[in-house]
Amino acid sequence: MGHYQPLLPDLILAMGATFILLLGPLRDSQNLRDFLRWISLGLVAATAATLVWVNHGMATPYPLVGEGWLTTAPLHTAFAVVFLATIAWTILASTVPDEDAGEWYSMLLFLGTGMIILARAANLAAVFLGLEVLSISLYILIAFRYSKRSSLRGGIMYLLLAGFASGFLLFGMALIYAVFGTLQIAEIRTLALATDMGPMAKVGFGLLLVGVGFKLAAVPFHMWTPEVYESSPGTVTGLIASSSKGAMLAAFIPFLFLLETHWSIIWLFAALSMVGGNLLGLREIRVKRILAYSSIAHIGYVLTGYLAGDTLSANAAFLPSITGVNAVFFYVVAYAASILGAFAALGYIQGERDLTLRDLRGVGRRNPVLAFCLLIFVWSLAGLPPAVGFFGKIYLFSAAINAGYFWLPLIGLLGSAIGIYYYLRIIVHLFMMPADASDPKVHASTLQEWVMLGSAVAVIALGLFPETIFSFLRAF
Amino acid sequence: MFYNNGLPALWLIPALPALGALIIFIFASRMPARAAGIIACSAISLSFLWVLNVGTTLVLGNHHHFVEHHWNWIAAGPFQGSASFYFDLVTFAFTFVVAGVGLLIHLYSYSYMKGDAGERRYFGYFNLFAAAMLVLVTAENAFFMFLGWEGVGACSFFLIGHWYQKSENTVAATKAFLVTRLGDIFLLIGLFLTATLVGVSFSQQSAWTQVATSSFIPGFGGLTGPQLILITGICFLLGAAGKSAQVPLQVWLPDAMAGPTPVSALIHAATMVTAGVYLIARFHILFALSPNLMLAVAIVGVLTAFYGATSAFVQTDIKRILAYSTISQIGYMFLGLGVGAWSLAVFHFFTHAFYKALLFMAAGTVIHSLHNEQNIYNMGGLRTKLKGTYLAFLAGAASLAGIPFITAGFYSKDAILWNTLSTKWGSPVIYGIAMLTALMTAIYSFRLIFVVFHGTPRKDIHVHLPDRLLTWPLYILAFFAIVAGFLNLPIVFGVTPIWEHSFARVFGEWQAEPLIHSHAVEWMALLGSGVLALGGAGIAWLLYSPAKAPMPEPAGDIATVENNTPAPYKAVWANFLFHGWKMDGFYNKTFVRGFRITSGVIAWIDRVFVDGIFEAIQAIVRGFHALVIFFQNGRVSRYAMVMLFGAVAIITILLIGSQR
Amino acid sequence: MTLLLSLLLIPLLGTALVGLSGWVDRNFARVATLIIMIVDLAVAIILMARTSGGPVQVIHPWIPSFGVSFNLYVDGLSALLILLTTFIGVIAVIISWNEIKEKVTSFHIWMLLLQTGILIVFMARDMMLFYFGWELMLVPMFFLIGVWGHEEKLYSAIKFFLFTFTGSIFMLLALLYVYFQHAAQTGVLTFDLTQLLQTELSATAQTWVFLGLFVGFAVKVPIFPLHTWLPDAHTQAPTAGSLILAGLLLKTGVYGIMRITIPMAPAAAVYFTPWIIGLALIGIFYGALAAYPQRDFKRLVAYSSIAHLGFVILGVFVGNAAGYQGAVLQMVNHGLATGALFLIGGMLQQRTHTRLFEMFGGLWRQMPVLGGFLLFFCFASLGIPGTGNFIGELYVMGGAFTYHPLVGALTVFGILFAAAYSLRIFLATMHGPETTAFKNLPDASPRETLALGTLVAALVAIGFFPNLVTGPLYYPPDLSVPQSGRATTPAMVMPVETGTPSPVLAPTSPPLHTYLLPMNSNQLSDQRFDIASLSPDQQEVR
Amino acid sequence: MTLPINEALILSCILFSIGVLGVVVRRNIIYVLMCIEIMMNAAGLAFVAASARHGSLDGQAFFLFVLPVAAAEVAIGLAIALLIFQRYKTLDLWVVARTKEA
Repeated sequence: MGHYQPLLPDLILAMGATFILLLGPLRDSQNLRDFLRWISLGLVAATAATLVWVNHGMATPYPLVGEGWLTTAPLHTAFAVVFLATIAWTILASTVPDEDAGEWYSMLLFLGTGMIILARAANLAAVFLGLEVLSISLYILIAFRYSKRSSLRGGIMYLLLAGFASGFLLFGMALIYAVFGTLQIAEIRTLALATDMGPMAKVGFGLLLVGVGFKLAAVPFHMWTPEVYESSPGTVTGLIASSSKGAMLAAFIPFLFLLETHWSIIWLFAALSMVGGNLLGLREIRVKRILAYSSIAHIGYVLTGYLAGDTLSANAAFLPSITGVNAVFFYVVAYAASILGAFAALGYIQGERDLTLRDLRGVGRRNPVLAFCLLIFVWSLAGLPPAVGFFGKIYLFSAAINAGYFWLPLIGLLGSAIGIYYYLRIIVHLFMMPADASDPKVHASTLQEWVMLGSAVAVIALGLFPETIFSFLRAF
Repeated sequence: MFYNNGLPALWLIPALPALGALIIFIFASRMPARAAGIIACSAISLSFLWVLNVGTTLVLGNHHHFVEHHWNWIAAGPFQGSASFYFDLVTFAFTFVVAGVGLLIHLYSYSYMKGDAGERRYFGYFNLFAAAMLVLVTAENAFFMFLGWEGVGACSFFLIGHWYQKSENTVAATKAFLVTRLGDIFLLIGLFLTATLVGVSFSQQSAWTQVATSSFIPGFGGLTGPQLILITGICFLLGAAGKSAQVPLQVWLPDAMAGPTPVSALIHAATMVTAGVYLIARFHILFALSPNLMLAVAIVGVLTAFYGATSAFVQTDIKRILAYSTISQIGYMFLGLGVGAWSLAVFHFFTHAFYKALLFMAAGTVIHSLHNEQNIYNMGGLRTKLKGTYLAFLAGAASLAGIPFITAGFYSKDAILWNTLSTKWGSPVIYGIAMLTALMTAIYSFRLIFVVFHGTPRKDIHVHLPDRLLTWPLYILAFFAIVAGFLNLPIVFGVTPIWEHSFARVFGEWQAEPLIHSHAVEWMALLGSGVLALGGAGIAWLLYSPAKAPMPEPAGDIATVENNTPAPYKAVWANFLFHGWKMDGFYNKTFVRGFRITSGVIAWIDRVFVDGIFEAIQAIVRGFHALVIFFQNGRVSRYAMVMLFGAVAIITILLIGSQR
Repeated sequence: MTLLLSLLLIPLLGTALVGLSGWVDRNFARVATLIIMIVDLAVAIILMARTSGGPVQVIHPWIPSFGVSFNLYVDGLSALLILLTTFIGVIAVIISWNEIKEKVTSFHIWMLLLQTGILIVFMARDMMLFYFGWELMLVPMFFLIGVWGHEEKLYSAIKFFLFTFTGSIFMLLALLYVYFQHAAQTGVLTFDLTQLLQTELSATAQTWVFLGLFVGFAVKVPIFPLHTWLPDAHTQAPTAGSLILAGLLLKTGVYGIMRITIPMAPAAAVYFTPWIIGLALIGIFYGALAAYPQRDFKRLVAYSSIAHLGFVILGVFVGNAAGYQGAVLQMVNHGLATGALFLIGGMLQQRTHTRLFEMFGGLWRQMPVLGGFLLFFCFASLGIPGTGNFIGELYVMGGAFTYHPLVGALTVFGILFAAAYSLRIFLATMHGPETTAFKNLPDASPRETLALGTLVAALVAIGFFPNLVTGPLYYPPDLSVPQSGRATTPAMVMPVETGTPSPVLAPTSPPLHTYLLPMNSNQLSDQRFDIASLSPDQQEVR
Repeated sequence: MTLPINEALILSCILFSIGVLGVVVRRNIIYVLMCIEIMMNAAGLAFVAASARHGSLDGQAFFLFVLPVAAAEVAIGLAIALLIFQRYKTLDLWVVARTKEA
């Protein structure tokens, strides 16, 4: 058993999820729902605690545990904790009908399981497994409100395209395996750096990148985002945008040796995403799609940071704090804090139809707390001080400049200047346009409002004291 | 505070009227309208008393000048101008006129402006003007002088536009301000040159002599000292021309008559317009160092004198006649400056201030009595109805015409004429033109007398008699217009010219000395100009005596002729003169219209092109947006196809791309 | 030093107070904001006095891993601009009293946040903090224009935001580049400007760094041709917004150029000087010419800002003491005079609901006091002596003249055009036949009179005692003013010896970088108030 | 008998390409799901072949993961497809994309 101790968190979460799934059909009552909610929260907390406990003091680089499945590297653990936090936040902030509570919370927990596996994967198979657990939970969550057509449409689109991308990923893995004969990423890394890569390996990694690019929604694999984001429940959209991508980003860290050979692909991903995402969002009027496009751009910023890499950057020696991955970690936290809140807030506003900018009018008047929170989140997404997104962007671009990339930050910043436009439009509609005759329908419980307010405050607080996030990282 | 080392403080001179203005402005809405006039008059009279105090101390103490330093006002690199005052004889002459004549006009205004809606405003600005003018003439350096220089310009603007609801007044005020400001620009350039070359303090000006001998001065692109002196002088000349309404910047003064008549008397006749004379007199060393410069000043002077006289000849508006005559008389002063007769130019300013202020105020009384009638052809026969005014006006006109031996104008003008003939900078040609102008001056002066005061009334209007405040200042000025000349009797009379003698202290060796020492020639010149003046009066009698028809014949009903009437006369030359040699129209067509068109074009460019650049960028970005959004059509297989292309592109790049 | 912190924290924490009081009663929000602003002004005055003994600095670690510290540094120049900021803050609150009728509380909260951002910009010595404040200014201003603005408010607000933000991108990149260069050279991670200035940059690097920083600041100034956001933003903003835009936000750009751009890349600054002087001259004439035919009161004033800021930039770049002092003077004066014109424009709009000149005319009869103020500020705007604007323009023109006589001469012509548009403002509203459209317009209220009267007093005070403004520039350690800027004896003419060039005048200025770099020595401060009297005695009798 | 590894890889490539092209050209949900299955199984084949080449069991073990995952995916896919058919009365993805909200 001791040998499998590091797998404990994953086991707790998966088994808890199954347990809740079984509890679900017991009774349709609010009490049960609340009970499940707190149970789930407890499970997430327990998982996080276990995670920290089992990894404590095992901070050697990429130690392989559980037959070389997972890594206990602090950065990855920290990522996993962050993702668990997003799950917990979603559990708190989400609205679900009483009768579906069991499925909902259990799927969220499965999602969390997939994330923490993916985030800590040290093995191609673990990457695949984590990714699929994550994806399959997401299919269900996206199509959760299956009485709505659009929900189904989004679910099937995500399912088909994700399956398509998984196919690429899987085939790429197969090719990599065929070349190197191992599934351990660390071994692959050693082998790949030792010799010149043949075309097959290159193609294999290329196909792997297709799968990664899809999950991250980097241009040109971004096409699914608007529809899927639009049709998912608000909180799920937040998770897709934040921690589902974040898990893939974390999983990609061991692959950063690819920068040697594949940097141009990542460069292109980054540049195209930053430009494309911001361009796409320019004249969109459906709010969730605006944020969907913006998330494409944000992945571009993150990839800019990734280009700086971990140890490969020229000046990294004197700048240990802002290696690319640290900046990425910061950004994932910052972005998650902002986008979760933003999508959740939009979820509360959403009526029957697609939520357009017009629907936002008057919200600032009727529900100032929610509008204020949304303002803060959008502010942060736009990368303006004092919200945390400001330093997130600064760190990423600093890392890139530090690594010798100049054009990419310039492109990114120019792109963000375009992007400012649609963020401003959201703010304009929230606060500066006269309300339509019909009242905007905002349904948020008191708990949810407090959760929102709390995250808004957190976004500002982190923006004022960005060092906190690094301190958190150092704590692992 | 009021006395330093037993000498009277200079700062009080401008400070008193400034204080008056301040009080009036701050409490304007809370004081009765009449109180403003009382405050203003008290302030200026105190100032005048103080000028007398300082002046007598200066003269009796036989001082060259007083300097009073207060604080460093402008201090930037080579540009140093302290808030300091300077008082010498020239200052005394000017302050005496500004405060003294100013006081009389203030008193006159007290009655003249009674019941005007803007009475408080009027007196506030009037006092402010006096303060600014006193700063101008008491400043120790050119930068501080510039404070007053611009201040009087601003006040002139305010007061010309006093009746602001009439658009013409507004236009006239703007014109006056902008044209003088054009001159001021050159003045500023001159000041910068002065500041960098020798420093702006008046006591430093003798350093120009060293500039004149330098062949190389760093920082000016190889210009030599004499060239720089010429440039500086031209700049000053243009600045002076703007302020003093000299050719080619004279066009604003006739229109400036739109203001209330006391304003015309004080600002546009006696004081502000002579600031140019003061400027050049102050910088006389600079000018004297360059013969070309002197010639330029003299030519500007004589041309303007001639211009003013010819234009005054055909005007129908009493104030415009006087305005052109002012232009002409200041031309004489410039002529005096141009021939090196600095003290005589100042002397002519001195006498001119009295008789021209007198003429304006008398004209004002006439206008006032006739209910704002300004067309001389609607007057006539006022000799009996306004007897006192007539006598005063007669004294002023005689002085303006230079009626020999008894008028101040004769002595001051003749001295300039004599210097034009006799000094090293003079020339017979200029002398000839100046003499011709003197003849015309006499003609138009007496034309006024005959048309306005003699004959029978042309229009039957009720004359309401002026009160004492409107007449007594006239008598005082009339007295000075006659006797002020005795301050400088010609040397051929066998007496010492007191004025010239005293001012020699200021102008020293730079004062031009007559090269002709023959008393006979001087007597001839003296008598000649006297004869011209009397002859002019005679000609005027021939042409304009009540028995004769007005000449030249006006085109239509002369009563309707106004300033902007295109062609009141049948004769082309008369119209040409009537419109001030059509220079107004020329400037309007070129500069004013040019400015309007340019600014319109720039605003258009800004709206269309400069903004357009950014609109275009926006359009391009939107175009790209349209391009990429085109693919977002929700069709899964299309999305998959894009992904496939992406995958193919990645593999292609990897297989053929170069490594880092 | 608590002084600096309290200066920042008073408006920042004041937002909470205002929020609370606004919740009770909207008028309380006004009163609370006014009190906060006045207290801040008082702190700024104390700070000003404290600065005369030397710069005041406070450093707290903020983000040590990134080399960012909470580094506030106030010397004479900063203190001056801080004083201007707090002063204009008070005026802005007073003037919004009647104008802002809805969302009163949030309006004042934004005002306080804006003030905080501006103060950070003027105080920050740490470049990341500076950038933080720089971006922080944007959002409140965006809200002020967007919520409380006039008919085209959204377009203008977004345009303002996009322009400034885009400009700041280049600034950020340049700053980061210098930061990493510095780190690479010294191994020290810091955003402290003092240390960053020690970075050795190659000529090429300097060029790019200069351009990046310059573009960032030039948008804000604004320098032709990056000015197109300005007329829209100024025109559409509420009165207080216009006042702060003109009075303060534009100044942050100039401040950045003075404080960061030129010292960071001195060689490049020298290289680009002729071009920038050209742009400044274009700005002067272009702004003035474009202003003249405008039909909209505030739009005209907005264009005039371009011209005035052209003077400022010219003064900064001519590279001598006169120009530098003139630039600072002009910054302050423009803030006061143009701000006041915007105030009056706003008051007219509040009374008549229009800003178009053709709707006005002859209003002086109905509002003599307001008309009198307008007259004063128009004349201040055209640079009449006796107001601070004259001194500023004179210094700048003198500086330009020293730089090159022809440039100086050309600059002088700018004031002619200034006269044209300034007079138009006054004449078109107050003069001429009285319009029948408006009856019984109220004259300036006591509150308005107080606000405008204060501005008049300030302008006149500067007009006669420019030392009030230029004096702080000489405070030790005299970071900013070139040596030739001290009050030295006026140009003297030496005896001429044959064969040698005349020593007459020689208006030489040191190369730009020698004096714009911070100097640590106090060697210059002894002769600070050495009075250039022309004679040793107060009165000289000969 | 030895497995001809290169040929097996080539075969898997061909299978993969068929799957990819199928996803790109088909509009019916069921067919698309099938094509995705083909892609995954092509990868599985490649894993098995590579496993044989390297003589390690990793690849084959991996394939054991792929199978249930693919099955789960298809299961959910079919469930959603069923619902879609209920609601849209079609399985044509383009029609689904075109249909307006309800």
